Amino acid sequence: MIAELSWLIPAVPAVSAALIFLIGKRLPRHGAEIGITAMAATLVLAIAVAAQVWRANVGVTIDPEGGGGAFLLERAVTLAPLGEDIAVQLGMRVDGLAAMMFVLVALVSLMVHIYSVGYMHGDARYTYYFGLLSLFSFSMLLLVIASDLLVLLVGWELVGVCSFLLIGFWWERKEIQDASMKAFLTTKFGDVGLVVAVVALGGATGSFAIGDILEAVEAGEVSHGLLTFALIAMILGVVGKSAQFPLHTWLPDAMAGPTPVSALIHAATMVTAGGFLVARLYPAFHESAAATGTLAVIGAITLITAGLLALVQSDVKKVLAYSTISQLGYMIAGLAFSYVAGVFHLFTHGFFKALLFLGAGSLIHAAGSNHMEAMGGLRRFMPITFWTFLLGSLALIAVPPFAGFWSKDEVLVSALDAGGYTGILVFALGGVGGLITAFYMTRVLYLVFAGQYRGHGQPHESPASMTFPMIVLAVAAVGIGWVNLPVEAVQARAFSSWVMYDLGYWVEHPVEFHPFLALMATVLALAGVLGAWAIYRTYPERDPMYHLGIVSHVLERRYYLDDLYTDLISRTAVRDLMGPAAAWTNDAVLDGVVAGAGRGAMGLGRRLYRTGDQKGLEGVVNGLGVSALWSAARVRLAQSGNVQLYAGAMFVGVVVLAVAFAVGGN
Amino acid sequence: MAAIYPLTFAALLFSVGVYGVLSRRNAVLVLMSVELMIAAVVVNLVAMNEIVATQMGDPLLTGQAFALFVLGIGAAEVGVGLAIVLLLYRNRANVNVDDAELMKY
Amino acid sequence: MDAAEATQIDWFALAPELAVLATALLVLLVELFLYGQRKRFVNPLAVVGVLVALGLVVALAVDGSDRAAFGEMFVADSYALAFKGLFLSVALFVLLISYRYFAEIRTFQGEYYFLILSAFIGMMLMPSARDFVMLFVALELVSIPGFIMAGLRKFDPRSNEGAMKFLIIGILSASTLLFGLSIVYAFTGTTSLAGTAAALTDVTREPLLLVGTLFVLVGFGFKVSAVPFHFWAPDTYEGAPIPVAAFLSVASKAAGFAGLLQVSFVAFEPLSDAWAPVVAVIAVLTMTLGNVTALAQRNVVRLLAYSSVAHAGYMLVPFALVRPGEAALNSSALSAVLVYLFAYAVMNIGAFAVVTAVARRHPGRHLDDYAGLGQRSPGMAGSLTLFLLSLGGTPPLVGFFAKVAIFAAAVEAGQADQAGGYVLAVAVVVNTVISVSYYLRVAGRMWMSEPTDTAPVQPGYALGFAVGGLAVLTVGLGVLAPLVTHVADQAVIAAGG
Amino acid sequence: MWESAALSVTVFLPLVGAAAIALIPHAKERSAKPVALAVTLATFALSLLILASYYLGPAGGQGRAFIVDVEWIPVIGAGYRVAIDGISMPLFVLTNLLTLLCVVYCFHHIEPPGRPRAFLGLILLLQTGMAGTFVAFDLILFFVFWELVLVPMYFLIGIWGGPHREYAAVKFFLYTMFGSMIMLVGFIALYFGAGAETFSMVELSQAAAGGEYGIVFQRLVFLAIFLGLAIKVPMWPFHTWLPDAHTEAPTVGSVLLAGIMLKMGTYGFVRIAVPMLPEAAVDYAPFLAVLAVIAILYGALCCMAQTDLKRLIAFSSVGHMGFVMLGIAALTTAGVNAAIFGMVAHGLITGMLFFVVGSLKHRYHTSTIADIGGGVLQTTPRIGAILTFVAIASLGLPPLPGFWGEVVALYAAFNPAEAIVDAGLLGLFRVLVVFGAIGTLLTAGYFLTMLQRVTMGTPPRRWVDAGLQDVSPIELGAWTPLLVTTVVVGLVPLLVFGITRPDVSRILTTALTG
Repeated sequence: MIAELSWLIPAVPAVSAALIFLIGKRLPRHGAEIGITAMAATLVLAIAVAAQVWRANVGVTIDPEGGGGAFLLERAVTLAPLGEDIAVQLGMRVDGLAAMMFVLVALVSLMVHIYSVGYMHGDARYTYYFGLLSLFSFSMLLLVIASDLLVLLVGWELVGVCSFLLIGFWWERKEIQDASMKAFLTTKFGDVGLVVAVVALGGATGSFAIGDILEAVEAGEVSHGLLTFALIAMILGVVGKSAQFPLHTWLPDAMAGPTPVSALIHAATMVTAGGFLVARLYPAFHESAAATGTLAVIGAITLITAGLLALVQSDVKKVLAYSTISQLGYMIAGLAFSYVAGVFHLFTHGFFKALLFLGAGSLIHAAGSNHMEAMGGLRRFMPITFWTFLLGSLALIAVPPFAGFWSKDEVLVSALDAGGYTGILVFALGGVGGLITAFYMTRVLYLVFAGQYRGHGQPHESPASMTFPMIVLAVAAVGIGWVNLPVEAVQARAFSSWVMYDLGYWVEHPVEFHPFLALMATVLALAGVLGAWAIYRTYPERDPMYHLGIVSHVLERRYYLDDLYTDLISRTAVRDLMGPAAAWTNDAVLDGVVAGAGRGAMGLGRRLYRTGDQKGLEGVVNGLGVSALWSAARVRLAQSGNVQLYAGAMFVGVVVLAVAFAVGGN
Repeated sequence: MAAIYPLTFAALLFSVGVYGVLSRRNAVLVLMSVELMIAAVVVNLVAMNEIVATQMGDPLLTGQAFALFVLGIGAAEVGVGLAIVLLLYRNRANVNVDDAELMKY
Repeated sequence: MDAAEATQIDWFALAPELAVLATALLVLLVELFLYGQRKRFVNPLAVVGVLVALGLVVALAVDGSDRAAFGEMFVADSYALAFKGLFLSVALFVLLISYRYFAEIRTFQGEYYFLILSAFIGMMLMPSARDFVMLFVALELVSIPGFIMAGLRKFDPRSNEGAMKFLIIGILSASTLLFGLSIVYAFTGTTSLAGTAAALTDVTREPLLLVGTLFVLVGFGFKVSAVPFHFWAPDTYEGAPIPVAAFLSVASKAAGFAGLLQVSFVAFEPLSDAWAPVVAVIAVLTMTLGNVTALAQRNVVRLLAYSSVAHAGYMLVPFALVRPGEAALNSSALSAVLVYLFAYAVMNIGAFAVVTAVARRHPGRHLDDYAGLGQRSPGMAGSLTLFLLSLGGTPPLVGFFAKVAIFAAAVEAGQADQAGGYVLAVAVVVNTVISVSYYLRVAGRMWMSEPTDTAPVQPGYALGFAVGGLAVLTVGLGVLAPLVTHVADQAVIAAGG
Repeated sequence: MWESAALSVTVFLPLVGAAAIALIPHAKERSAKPVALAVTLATFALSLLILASYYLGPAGGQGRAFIVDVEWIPVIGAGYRVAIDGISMPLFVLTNLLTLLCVVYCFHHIEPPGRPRAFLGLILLLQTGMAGTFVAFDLILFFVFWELVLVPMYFLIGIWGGPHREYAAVKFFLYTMFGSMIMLVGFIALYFGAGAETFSMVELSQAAAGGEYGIVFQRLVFLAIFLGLAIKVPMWPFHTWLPDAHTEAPTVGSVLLAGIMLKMGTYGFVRIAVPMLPEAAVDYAPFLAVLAVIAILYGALCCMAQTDLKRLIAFSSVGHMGFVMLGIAALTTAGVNAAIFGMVAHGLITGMLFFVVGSLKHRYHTSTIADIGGGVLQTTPRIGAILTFVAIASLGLPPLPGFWGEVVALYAAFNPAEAIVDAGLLGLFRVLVVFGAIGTLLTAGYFLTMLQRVTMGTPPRRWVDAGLQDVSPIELGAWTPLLVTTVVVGLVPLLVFGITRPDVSRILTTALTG
């Protein structure tokens, strides 16, 4: 059975990374071929494994009481004994979730590999780049497959470093160095929490194996307080890695890296690791209301704030970055209420957001700038990019029947079902978020593709190596959502049962499909689209519509109200007030805090070193020496050179001793 | 005869010697003061031998014998001392002990 | 005892002393008939004599039985033999050091060798003496030649001055000692050590008696240059010919300790609980003052002088641990002193030997003369480094095990609930660190700074052999510490009549 | 024969080599290098043989093997007792490996004033001292080796060191000497405290387990021994000798100092302080832990203030040893395992760091970050890459060795020994875990800053024009083994954990549960 071979899935990229670093330079295609072949092989394996899990999980009927029954394959070898009865195990934990991640990671990674052949063509460190890509894929897959929290931590840190190295890929430039540092250190800050959590869980349950930990937790062997402590600590890690409020500020800066990297790491895979981790330990989180509540609140705040920020970006990648943060917010919030909702959104989002980034890359490649002012009218020059980008945007805007629609709907529904303050909060903000999403994506579409080309240079369609991956992902963006159709016609809710860790749980927590609710969401989305359309339709050159005489005049008049609304609400309220306000808080406050923390540590270090170490401790040590010499200078004066003084001293000594002696002696 | 008299006498003699050693600048006088101290010792030994021997029969008259040793060796010491003083005089044309402080600290 | 047995004499027991005596006289005689360069051949003669004596000591040790003479005023037991062995070996090395030095001064060689040999006779009598009279004679026999030798550089006012100071302080302390003895005699009525001990066990402790014992201790305190009776040492060492300085800082100090051992471990042992605390104070004062003053020295000989004062302090520590009737404690304290003396002799003579060699080119003996010695003559510098590190107590050199012995004695006492033991141990630790800092300054000067003149030091065969041999001993006795510790452990004072 | 001779030969072979080198005539200075290389190579091969036969032999990979127990100084019950067990083994092998690589490195460069004869002689002397410390099973013998290390290192720093070498050397010597002397007093107290008057570590441990020592006695003696060990480690606040020593020392000096000598202190805790004074160890554990965590944070913060590469790495050692001490303070098998793993990791990684920085200093003639001015990745790409790798390894990136040491130490501190829990200190230790974890963040912080300022960016003109030479074959030869070992040990932590665990648990169970 193929799942037994799952260990090959991370192994293959690892080998390819090693090969690229060792012999890549000497190969005709400078190592790219190794990476692509390896990822292709990985993808095949991943699909095979996924298929097996599918066969095992989907469509089996289970009685509500029985529970269990989900596919789970655990294999482990002891990597090292740590203490009396605890060890770290190198092993694999293959279940629906893992299989799903395999497919996602492998596919996106393969696409990015192919895309990069064109995008990075002619770069000085081409081979190094592909080596890092493979290394990253390995690390990510290791994180996914790990059956042991320590090994998972290994993967977790490795992806962090790969991200650090890839963001700082062009390390000559200062701001890029800073961006990579900021990314690594901010996530590392979260990792402090994760490490504590791992240690705590291991300490509480006496094992680092995820299986054992979950069993122990479900059996209630872990005190509730300790569990909550560990989970909250872990959420800190999640917040860092998945760029949640308030640790999200690193992700936009991370856009300094090559665009394909943004697509792979900062959209589809690494940033979703947080969500994955929560899903991995879902039974544990399910035990602690405090933890899930925290998740919900954080997710809600993130999705709305990030969405607002996306409104005021002129850099296309920045827009996508903020939208990623906001979508991650949806995932985290969704996980708070329903396992499936979060995981499903993670899945679909991976595809279409990767697509959007690749599209953005293609645009930048063509226009030679990230800024949308320098674009415009690109539809004519690069049709494929346009269409794929459009599909991706629709998926993100969550227009039925595109992928995003199904998953986001799932989140909102589960939030509503769950109810309670958090539920309502997530539901409400999620709805508004939908509107905002639609607004900014439409804005991007108009600014980039509509109207005349405003930039310099000769825009052109990207080479096949870049368009092909976009097409593939576009297909996914359209169709991938259907794997979880709520209708009984085909295999209903296949995805849900596919990724489920415990079918019994699935029976207890069915997610209904509310047509009305879906409709409302769609309407909101469309409202956003309309608002944006109303504003950006005419930007910036004169719209031919104006020259239709009375008709246009009437239209103009008819649009007074419209303009009023849009002016007042959309432009003024949303874009000019809330957006900047959010932006300011972000840059000034949060970012200030993060940077300030760094500077503060530095300053503290300096002060500590100068006064504490060099003056204090050092002073004590040297002081002893100095005082010894000082006393030496004094004492030697007794040696006056005059023999009679010597004799005197001698007799004084005798007398003193004699007295002491005669008195103390008896 | 009570032991206290000779003891006190010797002690006084000794103290005078010490005073001389500490106060006299002339090396020869210093040496003579030393002789006083040694004399004090001799007095002690002889007297004590007399008294102690009567108490616990000491056939060998240790004290007396010891006194002889002391006298002999004391003489030798002072002899050597005078030689050194002479040397000092030859190099420095005076015999003041407290001028001799080439070496200090 | 009666006159009959008092006059029995075991000549074999006296043989080593007699051998040295014969040599001394022979040297004095032969020197008269040698002229100019030839005079220096009296040195080998003396060496031969010392070797003969050493052989006799070994013979006695092999024979093993405790022998006595002069009505047990003189005893040749394992303790005495151990010391005689030490003294004669020291004599050997001192002679080797002296050879070239005096051959180059070309004055009073006969006298010098005669004096030093007679001083050694005194030393050899010291550990055998079991009677205050004999002890006093031995002490003076060590001192008086010392006075003369210190002044042997007649042309050098420093030498005169040193001799004068040595003399005055010497005579003072001698007479103090005598006065103390006379008082003690007043209470005990005997001058034999064992007799004194017996008499003191159940005596009412009148202040006068205690003062008497104190005076006696003071007399030896001068010999071992303990604070505050140490002032003469630096000046005298500086003025004296370097070989003589070596002799004073090692041999006569060792003799002083030998005497002090007999006095305090045998004669005054019953009163030890009274005087031991005082000795403790003296010990701490001595080591601290010596080390701290040494820190400020720029003249190497003075530096070594103060360091030898400090070492006297270490060696006084075991004396402070003596307690009436606690045989086990006292014997381990005793052997600690012996071990330290052996080690100290080896490393300190070594240091002085190198100083002698360097002083041939740089009579100033200033620290700067040693700059870059490591490049000029690595052998000398290496050996001196060894000696200094050993003095600092670095393993595996012999000085380390000496320190261990002291620590062991102190801590054992501490275990036997005298907390003072621990205090003394810590005091030794702190002082060791201080001392290492100035030893390292010399070592650093030799290796870490550039030489001021490049010509290598030419020690000559005798001196070179001495330095080499002592270096080997420093390491060898360190690694094979049992040799020393065993001897020290075997050496027990057979309290004579 | 092999059983009895192997260890002694391996330990003293370098000494013989040193003597041989000393005998080389001044004219043939150069031939000192091959001799030293041959000696260290042979030593390393021997230690590998020992490692092999430790597993294949009767020992079967645990317990003491190669035991030699000969009377040495019967009077004070000190013997020549050497042996090797799972705790000593990694450090023993590491010692010989690092020394070998240092000698190889000497073919590339020796700081002025050159003089390879003296330099290599001292290195070999040092090797005997270090290796001996890890296999001595007699307190006096242990102490002899322990102090034997000081002298050569003093001269290495003092003769071949930087501008302030004499100050640094003397400070190093005196500071350490003071500690060890106090420790010696402690040893002797152990000797008299136990009924059986002996210095044999094994018997003393048994005596301790048998409850020979009263608690007050234990507390006193532990303080004495603690002082000696803590200064060597060095634990905060006894660390001030270390930055100077490391900064001034020549490259291989720093490598050995950081790579091996610091481990002697922590090894002492595992081998002597804990087994022989168990109850005191339990009493002092919280203080050790607190000091350790202070060292972690303090070291990291001080690193942020450093302008000199070597000094920065020196302070980073303070932090890393803090993790080691935290593990030991937990007094559990996991903790001590982690500690030993941390020692090995720190030895490999920090040793490597000092190598690289030394090479940078050799090329740039400065180790001041500002003067190097960045762009090393451009001027000398390979060195830059290696520096990046090692720095990332040193900040504890999994799966490289640093990570295992740190995270397992944290785990151990989260679950300290029963006795500590009974003392109601569980909470304290768990709080310390959080602070320790924060330490990892700070570590990452300063190392990345260092990388940014040194390796990244565009280099100043003068360095570009200088045409600096990239890694030389010799350097590569000296470094590759280290880099490979680092990766392998990281990927297969079993290599160390497997060796240490049985003996660690044996020692702790006998010590803590009697």
